[in-house]
Amino acid sequence: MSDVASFSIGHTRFLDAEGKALGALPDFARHPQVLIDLYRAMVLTRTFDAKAVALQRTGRLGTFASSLGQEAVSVGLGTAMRREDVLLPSFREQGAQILRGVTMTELLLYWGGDERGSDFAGPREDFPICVPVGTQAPHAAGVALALQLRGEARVAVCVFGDGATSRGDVYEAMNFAALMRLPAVFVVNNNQWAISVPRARQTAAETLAQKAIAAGMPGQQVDGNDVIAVRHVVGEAIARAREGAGPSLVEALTYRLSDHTTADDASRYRDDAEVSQRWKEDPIARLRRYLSEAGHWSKAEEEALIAESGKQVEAAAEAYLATPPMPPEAMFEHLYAKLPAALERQRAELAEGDTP
Amino acid sequence: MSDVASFSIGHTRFLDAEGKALGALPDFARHPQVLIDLYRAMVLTRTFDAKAVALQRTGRLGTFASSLGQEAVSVGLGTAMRREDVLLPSFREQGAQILRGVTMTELLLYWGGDERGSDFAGPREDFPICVPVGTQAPHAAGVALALQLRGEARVAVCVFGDGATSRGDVYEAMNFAALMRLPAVFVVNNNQWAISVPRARQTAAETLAQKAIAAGMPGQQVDGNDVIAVRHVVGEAIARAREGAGPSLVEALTYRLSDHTTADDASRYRDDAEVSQRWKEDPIARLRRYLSEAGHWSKAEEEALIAESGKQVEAAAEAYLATPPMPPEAMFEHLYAKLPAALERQRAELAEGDTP
Amino acid sequence: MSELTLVEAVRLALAHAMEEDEAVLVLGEDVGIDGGVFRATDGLLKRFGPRRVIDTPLSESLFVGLAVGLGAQGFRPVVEYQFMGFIYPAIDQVLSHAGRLRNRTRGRLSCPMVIRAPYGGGVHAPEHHSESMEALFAHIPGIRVVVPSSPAKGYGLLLAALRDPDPVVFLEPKRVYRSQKEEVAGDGTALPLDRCFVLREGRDVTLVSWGAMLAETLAAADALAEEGIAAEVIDLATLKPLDMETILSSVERTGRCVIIQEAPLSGGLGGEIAAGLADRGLVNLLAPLRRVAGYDTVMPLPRLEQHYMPSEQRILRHVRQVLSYA
Amino acid sequence: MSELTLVEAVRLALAHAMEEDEAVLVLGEDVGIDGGVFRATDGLLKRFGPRRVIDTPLSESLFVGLAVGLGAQGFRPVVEYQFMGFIYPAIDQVLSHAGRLRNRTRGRLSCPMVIRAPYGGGVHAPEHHSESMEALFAHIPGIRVVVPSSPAKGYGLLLAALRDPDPVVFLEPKRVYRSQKEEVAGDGTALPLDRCFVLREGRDVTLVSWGAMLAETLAAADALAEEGIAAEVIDLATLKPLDMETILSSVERTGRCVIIQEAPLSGGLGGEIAAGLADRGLVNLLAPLRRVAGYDTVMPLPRLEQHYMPSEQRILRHVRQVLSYA
Ligand SMILES: Cc1ncc(C[n+]2csc(CCOP(=O)(O)OP(=O)(O)O)c2C)c(N)n1
Ligand SMILES: Cc1ncc(C[n+]2csc(CCOP(=O)(O)OP(=O)(O)O)c2C)c(N)n1
Ligand SMILES: [Mg+2]
Ligand SMILES: [Mg+2]
Repeated sequence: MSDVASFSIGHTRFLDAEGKALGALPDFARHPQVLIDLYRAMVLTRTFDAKAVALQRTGRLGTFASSLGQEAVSVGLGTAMRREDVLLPSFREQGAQILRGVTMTELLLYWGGDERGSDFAGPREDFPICVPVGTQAPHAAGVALALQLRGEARVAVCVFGDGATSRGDVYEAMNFAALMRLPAVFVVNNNQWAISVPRARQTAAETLAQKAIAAGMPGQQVDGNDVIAVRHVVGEAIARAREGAGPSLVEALTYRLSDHTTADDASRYRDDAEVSQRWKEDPIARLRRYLSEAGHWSKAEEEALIAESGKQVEAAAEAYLATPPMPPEAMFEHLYAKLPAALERQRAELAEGDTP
Repeated sequence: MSDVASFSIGHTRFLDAEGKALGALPDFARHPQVLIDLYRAMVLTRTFDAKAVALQRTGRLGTFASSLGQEAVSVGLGTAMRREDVLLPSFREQGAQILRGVTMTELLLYWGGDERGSDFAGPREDFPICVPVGTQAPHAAGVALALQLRGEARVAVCVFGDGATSRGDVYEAMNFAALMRLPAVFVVNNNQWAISVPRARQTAAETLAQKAIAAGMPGQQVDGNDVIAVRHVVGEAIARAREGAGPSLVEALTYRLSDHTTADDASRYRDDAEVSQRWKEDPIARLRRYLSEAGHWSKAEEEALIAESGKQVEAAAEAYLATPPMPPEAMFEHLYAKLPAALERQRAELAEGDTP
Repeated sequence: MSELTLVEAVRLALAHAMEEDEAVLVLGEDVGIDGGVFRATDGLLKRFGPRRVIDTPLSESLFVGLAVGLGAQGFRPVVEYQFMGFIYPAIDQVLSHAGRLRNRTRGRLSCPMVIRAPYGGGVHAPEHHSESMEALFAHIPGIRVVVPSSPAKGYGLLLAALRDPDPVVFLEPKRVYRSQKEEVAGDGTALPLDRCFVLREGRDVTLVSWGAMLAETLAAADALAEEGIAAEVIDLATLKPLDMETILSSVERTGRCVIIQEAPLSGGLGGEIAAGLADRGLVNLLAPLRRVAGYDTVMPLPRLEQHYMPSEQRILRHVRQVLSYA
Repeated sequence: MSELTLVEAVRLALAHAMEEDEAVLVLGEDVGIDGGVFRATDGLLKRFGPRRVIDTPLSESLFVGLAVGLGAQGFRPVVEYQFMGFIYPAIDQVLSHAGRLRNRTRGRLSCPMVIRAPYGGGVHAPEHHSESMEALFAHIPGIRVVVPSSPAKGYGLLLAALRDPDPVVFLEPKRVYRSQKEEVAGDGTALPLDRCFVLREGRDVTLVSWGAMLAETLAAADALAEEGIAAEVIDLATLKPLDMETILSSVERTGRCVIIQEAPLSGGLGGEIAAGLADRGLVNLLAPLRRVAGYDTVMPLPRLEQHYMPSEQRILRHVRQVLSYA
């Protein structure tokens, strides 16, 4: 038997769990302000998540999916993207969405059960939150094909979880993207859990990055709690895609420190001990340690940031709570470009409302 | 960046295109009779295919998919299986089906448009021909799970084409099989074409065997025109699965010498030159050369075999042509275990037939 | 004998079937240690072990295919889809294989299975969690589609489905999961499939519905009763095959019928019922056949969903119109 | 101006749309050099090049998802499914995304697309190649479902679909592909969507059908004409949204209606039509509403398929019964 093909999967990390640099940092990380901005974005994301959970607990928001502990993934990829790139998120990329101009009020409207939350005033071409797991991957291939056909130097960035890698349509999308050398980057937020199903019960594959091998494209792992590594690795993948070198898959290794959503109770299926262990990997604490050690971040700055983030989030929440629902007829408004005559009777029926 | 996982894909072949042994043959191949039986099975398959095509051309059979040039794949895997194993074929494994006891008359009934062609008198647990590409892969995982749960030393063998490897459900089935270490073997009949789509346009993956890496199971290539190699490699994969070592994927490299089906005209999309080149790889000629060189096969035996195969096929065709269709009511007979009362009116309506 | 919610009744029926038949397996996402996102399989892993309660990867198009293979091998898989909104990738296997295997092999192979999924709106769930697409399944040959309307119905019908030799799509209205408690014998007695249940007799008008909408339908019947109008209320229970006989004989007496469904109006199951009445029961009709249904729109997110779903008031409005025909 | 078959008319419409609008792309299995298994895209690759005529891998659940992304970016993808029997994996994307994108983003994003698939029986095709499952799509909000019955209808309706800003599922009856030739102007004139066509006027009974079954329906109308019975024949053309007005006004005149569909009876589109008539048109009905349809069975393989499909004789039997009511 002779070997006809061989492959390997690499792993990248710059800061260890204590926030110590393991070697030279990528260029962008040499500028303290860049790192500080990454830090601020992660803190804002965590502050937003906490507020959203609080709103849900008090009956003022629907089910919500926090990204607690995974801020480095969404912030890292969010800053690696250019404004003109297109984001196709799952439902845990609020960090990236906020960076791209989706307002926190819009995010709250969405989770509060109002379609206007997906009518982003900012990134008009970004896709809305995608609840059916993995079904945004084919959209990303389609968007990337459109960008390629128009010869634009733009990239479609698609994010999904470890569980999503078991979906056939995610595989089909990656296979097609690689075949056509599309300008796309697929990022797996491997937070180790798909609700109650641990990573090890999702697939026998040693890594999720190797899912790329079946599609015939590069795949690699990155420490998803090291925002510098995420931004660097995803940034390189985006750059390759932008240059026409084709798509790739990045597996970001992180951990879901929260329940799956506010509707979930993780204590049913995992040990608190495991969770506390994982808190030691907290991406925010990690970068804060690095910045303080390097003298770029003070206690005062920290307190100011906490206060400022809180203010922003509160303002967004108030704007959300102050937004009245759409009129019922809105459900017919954007159903088709122009409402077919056949549906006028139904709209009239709706207008009659509950008059018996 | 450090490597965290690496993989390689092997390729196996024993006889070259001229029928020369490239080295020591596997044990089973030391017995001439075994090789002669393989040879006879391939010739019978080719004879059957030719007859089926002729019946279609003369309006006595529906669309038919010949396995011309791919006989070593189906015969190789068919002989590698045990009677108690379960075959889940695509629509080009007549070679394996015949070996397992599906009668040629049943195969003709199926392609002739009669459901009774899937009511195999022989291998009662084998799955019928599967037309929706790749959809039998999940069934194979289910059958293998059943065998595992009952603790039986049996294996589910699933066969599909190169095109099928682009189907998400095939990936999902392999991923699940590997996760559960199911007793299953997936065989890709890579005949280089999916109707008009060449292998290179199906995926950017260097090999189809590497699709296994995404699922976390072993994958390897075999020369699909070398029946000895196919039987050996698939046999080893089946043995591993039987011992509880889990599933694997075998990519058999062969070529579709015929049109896709009798409804296809391959001259629209591929050169005759390519096809004639590939005739030099003909698995039947290859084994015949080896056998004659070794003095195990004579011209007289060849002529006898041709005559005998022809007789068998003719007899099967006559039996098929002599089989009257089922009565129309048959469409209600096995719809449910017991026909629901609600459907009695429809059966009565059918009984009225065309009386205006 | 105790008061149970629908989700408890489902759990009880599953446990009973697994107890009485070794061949029954439960598969799905989070059905194991988590007990399912609605807790319908809570405790089953502990009681029957990981060989019979299997947490699957996130592969919806796979599950029904797995069940086809398991069923052909003599098992009775119960596949849980977490929400109906995620069952669609499985339609291919239901249509192309599960509903056909017995027929296409002339009975040589068959694949008993129960495909469970919570469905419907009214619980302020996220996007894609509240649709009612039962009609897609009710058009597929070779299967059964069953929808329970209460805890007792849920227990009896699910047991029947679990013992049925053919594939059954069993859709559980999540609005009913915990909204009402009912006496459930829990003694292993199944309810018959393939027939409707007359929940209330009445001579003036026939109200036909299924699943969660029976709450509003019965409330409307109560309101009518106070006005001296006796509405007969029929619970479809088995949507496919459809027991038209029960509906026909009711309308033969009442001469009027209003069908209530949560699903979008067009192409919904209400059309099939009305069509059956308009053919075989036309001579008895004293008034137009009216359907009160969800609109042909995308199911709105929670802020507007109550405007989408037929309300007691909307039902009453249409019943009154139907009664207004002399 | 020339006599064309339906498959030629489809090809002509595709070419015209690609000519007039750069944004139109064709994707699918074997649509390129092979020109599609029915040759509907024959010559398009040569004429418009591989950037606009794209052979896809064998990934049915992908195509509509791709089209959603392309559509959101301003393209107008035309996705060909080789046979309707292989379209089912795409229902998830049609239902969860294609039909919803515009509404869920309040018009910010939309995804015009045409999803083409040959469908129906009667051509002795292999297993899984002859089913008629149009009703599954006709129940999905936010999309259109269109079925041409002839070459001219095919050309005009497909052009309209290709210019429509919303997703259209365009199902082509393969029994009609080459069975008849018809004058097709081919001048880029589209036919209106969202309305039925009255193919023949008549005062005695209304026959409603769509797609391939119009052949048997018109043949039945001819036979009736010889007996002096004038049947009005309506071609649905657009199945969703459904133009009930045309059907209602016809039945208002005839008082009798027979609906003919090839699909299985239960849950088929005929039910929706009958239900609309039984509500808004009941007062005009002189006889029961009858549906002549395929049976609720698995579509038989070719040896029995002709017994499954409604024949002219079967249609006549039911029309006569409907006419027998005084
Ligand atoms: C297709 C589909 N199946 C099931 C669900 C229910 N569900 C929501 S999130 C989730 C787990 C997803 O896990 P993963 O992909 O790892 O993403 P994570 O939630 O961990 O970020 C499931 C099963 C869904 N939303 N979509
Ligand atoms: C799901 C599905 N899509 C499309 C088809 C139509 N079709 C039949 S065979 C075929 C090509 C299959 O190629 P491959 O998997 O390589 O198998 P081969 O025919 O070469 O043996 C296609 C597209 C089908 N039968 N099923
Ligand atoms: Mg996860
Ligand atoms: Mg092939």
